[in-house]
Amino acid sequence: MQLWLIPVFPLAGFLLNGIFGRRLSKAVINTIAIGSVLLSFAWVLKTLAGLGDLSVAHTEQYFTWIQSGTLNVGFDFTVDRLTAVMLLVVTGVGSVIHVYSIGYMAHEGGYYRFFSYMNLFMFFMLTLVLAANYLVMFVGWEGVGLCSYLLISFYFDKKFATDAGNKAFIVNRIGDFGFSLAMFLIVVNFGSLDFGVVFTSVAGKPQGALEAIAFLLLLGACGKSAQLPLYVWLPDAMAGPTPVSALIHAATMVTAGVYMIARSAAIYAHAPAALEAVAIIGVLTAFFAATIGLAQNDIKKVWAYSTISQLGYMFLGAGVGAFSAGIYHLVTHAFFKALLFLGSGSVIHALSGEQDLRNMGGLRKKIPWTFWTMLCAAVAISGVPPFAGFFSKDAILAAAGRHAPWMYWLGVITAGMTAFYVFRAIFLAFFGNYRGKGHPHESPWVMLGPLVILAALSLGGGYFFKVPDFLSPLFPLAAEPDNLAPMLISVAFGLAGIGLAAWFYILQPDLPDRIVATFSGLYKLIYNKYFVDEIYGAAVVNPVVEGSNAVLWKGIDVAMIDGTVNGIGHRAQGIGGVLKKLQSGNIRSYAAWILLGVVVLLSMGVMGDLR
Amino acid sequence: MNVILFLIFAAIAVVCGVNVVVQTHPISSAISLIGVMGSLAVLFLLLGAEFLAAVQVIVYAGAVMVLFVFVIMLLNAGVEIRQGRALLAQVLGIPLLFAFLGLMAYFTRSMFPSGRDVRFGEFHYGSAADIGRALFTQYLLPFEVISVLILIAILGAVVLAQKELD
Amino acid sequence: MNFFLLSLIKAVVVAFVLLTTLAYLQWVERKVIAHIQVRPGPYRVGPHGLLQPLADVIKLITKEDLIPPYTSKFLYLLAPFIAVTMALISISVIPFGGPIRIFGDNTWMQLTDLNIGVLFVLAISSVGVYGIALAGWASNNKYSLLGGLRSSAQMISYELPLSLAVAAPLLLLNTLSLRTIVERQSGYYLGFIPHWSIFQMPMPQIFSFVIFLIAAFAETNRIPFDLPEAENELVAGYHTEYSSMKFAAFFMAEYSNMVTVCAMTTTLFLGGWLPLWPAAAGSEFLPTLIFLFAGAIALYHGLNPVRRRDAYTFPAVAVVFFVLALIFLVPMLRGALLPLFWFAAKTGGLLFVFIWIRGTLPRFRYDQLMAFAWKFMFPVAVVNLLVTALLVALFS
Amino acid sequence: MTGVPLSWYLILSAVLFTLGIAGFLQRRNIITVFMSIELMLNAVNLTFITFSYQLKQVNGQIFSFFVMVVAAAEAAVGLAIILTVFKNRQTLNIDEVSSMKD
Repeated sequence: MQLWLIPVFPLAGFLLNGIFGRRLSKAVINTIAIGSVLLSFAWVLKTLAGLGDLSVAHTEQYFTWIQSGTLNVGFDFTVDRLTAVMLLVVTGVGSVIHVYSIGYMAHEGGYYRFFSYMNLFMFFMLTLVLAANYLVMFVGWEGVGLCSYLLISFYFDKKFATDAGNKAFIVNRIGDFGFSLAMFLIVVNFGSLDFGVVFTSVAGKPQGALEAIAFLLLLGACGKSAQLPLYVWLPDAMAGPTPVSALIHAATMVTAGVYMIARSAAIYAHAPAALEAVAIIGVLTAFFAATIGLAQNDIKKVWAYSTISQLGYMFLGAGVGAFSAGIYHLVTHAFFKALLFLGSGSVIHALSGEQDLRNMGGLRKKIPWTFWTMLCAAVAISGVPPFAGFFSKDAILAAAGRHAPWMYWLGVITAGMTAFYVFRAIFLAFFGNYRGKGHPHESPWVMLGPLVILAALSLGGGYFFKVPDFLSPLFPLAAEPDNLAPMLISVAFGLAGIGLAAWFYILQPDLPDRIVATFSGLYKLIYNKYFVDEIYGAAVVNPVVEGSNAVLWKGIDVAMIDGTVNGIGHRAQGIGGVLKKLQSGNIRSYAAWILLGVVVLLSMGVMGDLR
Repeated sequence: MNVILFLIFAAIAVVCGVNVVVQTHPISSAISLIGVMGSLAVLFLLLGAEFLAAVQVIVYAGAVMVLFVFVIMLLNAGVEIRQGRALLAQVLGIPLLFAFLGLMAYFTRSMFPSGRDVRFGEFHYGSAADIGRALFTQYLLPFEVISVLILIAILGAVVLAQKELD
Repeated sequence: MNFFLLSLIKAVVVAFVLLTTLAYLQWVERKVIAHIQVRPGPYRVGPHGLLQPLADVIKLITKEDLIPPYTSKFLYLLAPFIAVTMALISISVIPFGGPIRIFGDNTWMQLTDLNIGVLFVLAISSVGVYGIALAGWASNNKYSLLGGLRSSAQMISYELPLSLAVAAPLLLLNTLSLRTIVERQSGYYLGFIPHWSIFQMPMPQIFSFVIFLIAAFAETNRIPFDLPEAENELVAGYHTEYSSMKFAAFFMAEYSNMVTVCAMTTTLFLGGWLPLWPAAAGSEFLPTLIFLFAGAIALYHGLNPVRRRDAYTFPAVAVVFFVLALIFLVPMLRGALLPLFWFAAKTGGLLFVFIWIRGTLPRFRYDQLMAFAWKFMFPVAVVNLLVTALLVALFS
Repeated sequence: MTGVPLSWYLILSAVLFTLGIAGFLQRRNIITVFMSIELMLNAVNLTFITFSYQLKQVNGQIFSFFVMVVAAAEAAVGLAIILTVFKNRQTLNIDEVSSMKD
């Protein structure tokens, strides 16, 4: 079915725009960039239509990549139902965001660069999703990391942007380190990296090895999907352009960790401790990030922490064994979080770059399309039935409730906080009086169109796309007890959060300040994100830097290695200083020396009877 | 006849060779060197290497030395200035040279005391056909290698000359 | 001692004929160019200026012999010597005709035949560069130096296509001896197309012929490649500072080179002394016919004189032609003279082409000249050689 | 006809070679030095051809042929180098071209 065409279209777009983009007009760049992604999307649809119900994975082998001993790694692509869901999300949401970018990036420099990076990202993301073995997946994994770095640092003339890019890259390295170690262990234990081989032979392998593999994969997933303790890069990644945040840091790349854990479900099924860890990390991250989100004033930072929190939900879903619920939330989250980002991008665009919530307000009338679409996303994420977030979140919480009550309750509280901070942001931005200086203007239709599409998906996506049912061949559905209480509780919490937000920010606008004044210590703690960055700086970064300085550099490098090398050099210099008298630089004296040597040799021949 | 011809052309060769060394103007040295090459070509003929004699004149006298003369003209090289610091070459040079010559002569005399006498016409394996046959059968690989060498030399000369033009 | 005596006789005859030819070649050139330019040319000294060469020689001998100061005298004198010697020497291996009998000895109409005759000619011509180069250097004159530099670069460059063009017919003929080269071109295809190199199967050497001829123009410093002596740029080029007989030596060298090159072309490509069509088809009567025709024309002009003295001179010329025609009818002499006639006819025709082109074409610019040699002639010659080699390997 | 002893050729070759060395040692002009090298190569060629005669084999002539080819290549490159040296330093004196010593 020519699966390879799916990622190759964006790759071609990347090459064309990357090589010739400087000389092309914007219209041509748009055509190439969006055209390639749309072609890819169309090809995904055609492929999926042609593959039937996909109850059996469809694999295509292109060439042998690595042949070493018994290890044989091919460049293979595979499609099953999980892949199909991811392909649709990536290319579908990706197409919409690409279209949106035309409007958003219209006045930015490096236009062709942006679109070529975006296309490159699409290529790697699709490679990641389509991979039929861990190594090809790793290619995509690293590739999306690279593109993430490139796009976070897109405004490379600003130091905070390049710093954020570096931070994302370095933190991701820790996760990738886990992933590569996991791959090594898989090779050692299974003798293959192919998903098919690994997942069918997982039973009967030593428990310890499987746990180790699962934990290392979890480390990789934590890095990519910004979970505790490796979440710190994602808030900073908002330094990139907003469409990047929407596409990479909300909808697709950060969910790669969830996808990978779901893909490796067979391993996790035999590694209960690691699976438990996934659930714990997920729920703690969800709660933790939500608390930080309560106090952020930068609109994109709010969504960033929200993303981390929602990713925590997905991990929770996967960790309690409801992989399909996690993927379900992944899909709906892609819709409404992309919409929130794009909407806030539209707001930022309207305010000519203003991102601080405190300088917004009353925008409801001025940019109505943006407001209404973002409101759709807000109700979706808050879990208000019957919108998208409700279904997926409810599925996760239900599974969590069956697994461990404390996780359920923490999840429910988080849901309440989610609703609160989302609506806090909405109310701050769109209600009350305008507190800014500029003159807001509605965004062009090329930006609003995607918002409308995503709004529709946020509202109806959960109802119409029953992902768990679709994935049931892969991840069997748990028998659901007929119990409405958990669902009602979580909805109630969500509505309570909305109500609280309305009370705080519409009815009693001075109330928040008084609360802050009362709990100033707690507020400062949350406002400063629990000082995690500072703790990391003091506990990890500084010791490494200092240690490298003191021991590795001054001790080993300078004293030992340089000392040895320079010592030899000095000796040689001393000897050479004597010998260089021979090297007069005068070629005729060299010739005389040679002649002398010849004569000596000949005389030796005469004496030694050369004949 | 053989002896006379040999002596004449050997004398020309040696005289011209000495001239190469003692003349101070490079162009006189070059002309003398052409003389050496010409007389060596005749000696080659006497030794039966008729093809090489022709090649000697065509390649050496006709091409290589023309290049030399050309460069001398181009650079307008004048009489050389006798100033240098190669003390070793000045002091050691002459005695070493005589020692070298003496040793070589000694070797030749002692190693070939009864070498065959050279008579013109006795050896006739030096025709173009013989050389060609040897070159394209037994020495095919060296021949190809040396053609690559020539190609490299052409490229090198072009590159160097090009740099000079810029 | 017959060998030495014979060689001496042949050498004297060849030298005499060659020198006379050189002298009259100049007259012919002046006449031809004059007629191309629609003017009479030399006319005063002797009938139609026939004695002009003699007058020129006397003038050159009696002129003051200048040696410019601040020059290297040895090299200054050596240069014309080299030029003229090297130019004259190569004629010694050119075969003018087939075997003849003189005084009871069988010999060839050729001074000497070398196994490596072709290489010999190439070698000698390559040494000939020194004459011009040294003349340019030793004159201590910037125009001369430029001329010398130009000529050495030009001659080295054009020697390559020249040699490659020579190599191609050698592949067909399979020998380096000039006499054998001519012999292997005897015979006819279909009874009338001669086996000359330019027609010979499997690869007619027409391209080689053209390349050789063009390169020969450059090697002899003739228009359109006479950059070394371009008057309007370099006064007279390398021989600006030469006068009297030394100047004449350069002149002789140039014309002698022309003759040599034309003789070589004839030998290599046009079948040397071999007739254009078989003797059976009457080629042996061609000279007689030509001389009769020429005599008839001369007689006609003598009977209808334009000027008074034409009434005496033209009939006299006509008589000479008639005698020549009769000589070619004597069977004993005809065997020796026919090859000479054909050789002279072909060489003379080529010489006429040289003169004709001088009268017609302008001069190249120097960079064009070099680019032409390296970017056009050389590749074409290589391709021609390769194709010839391939065809020879396939078909013989 | 009496022949020439083979050793005469060899000694002539040795003499020419020695003259080449002498030129190399005594002369300062790069071009002359280069010509001295050519002289040495010629002397070696003579030796090769003499041995070719002695051994009744064509091999020596082949070697000599290769030497000539190499000499031609060497002359082309060497003279190009000399041109460049002159261009950069305005001197042909070999003693002044000694910046490699430091």
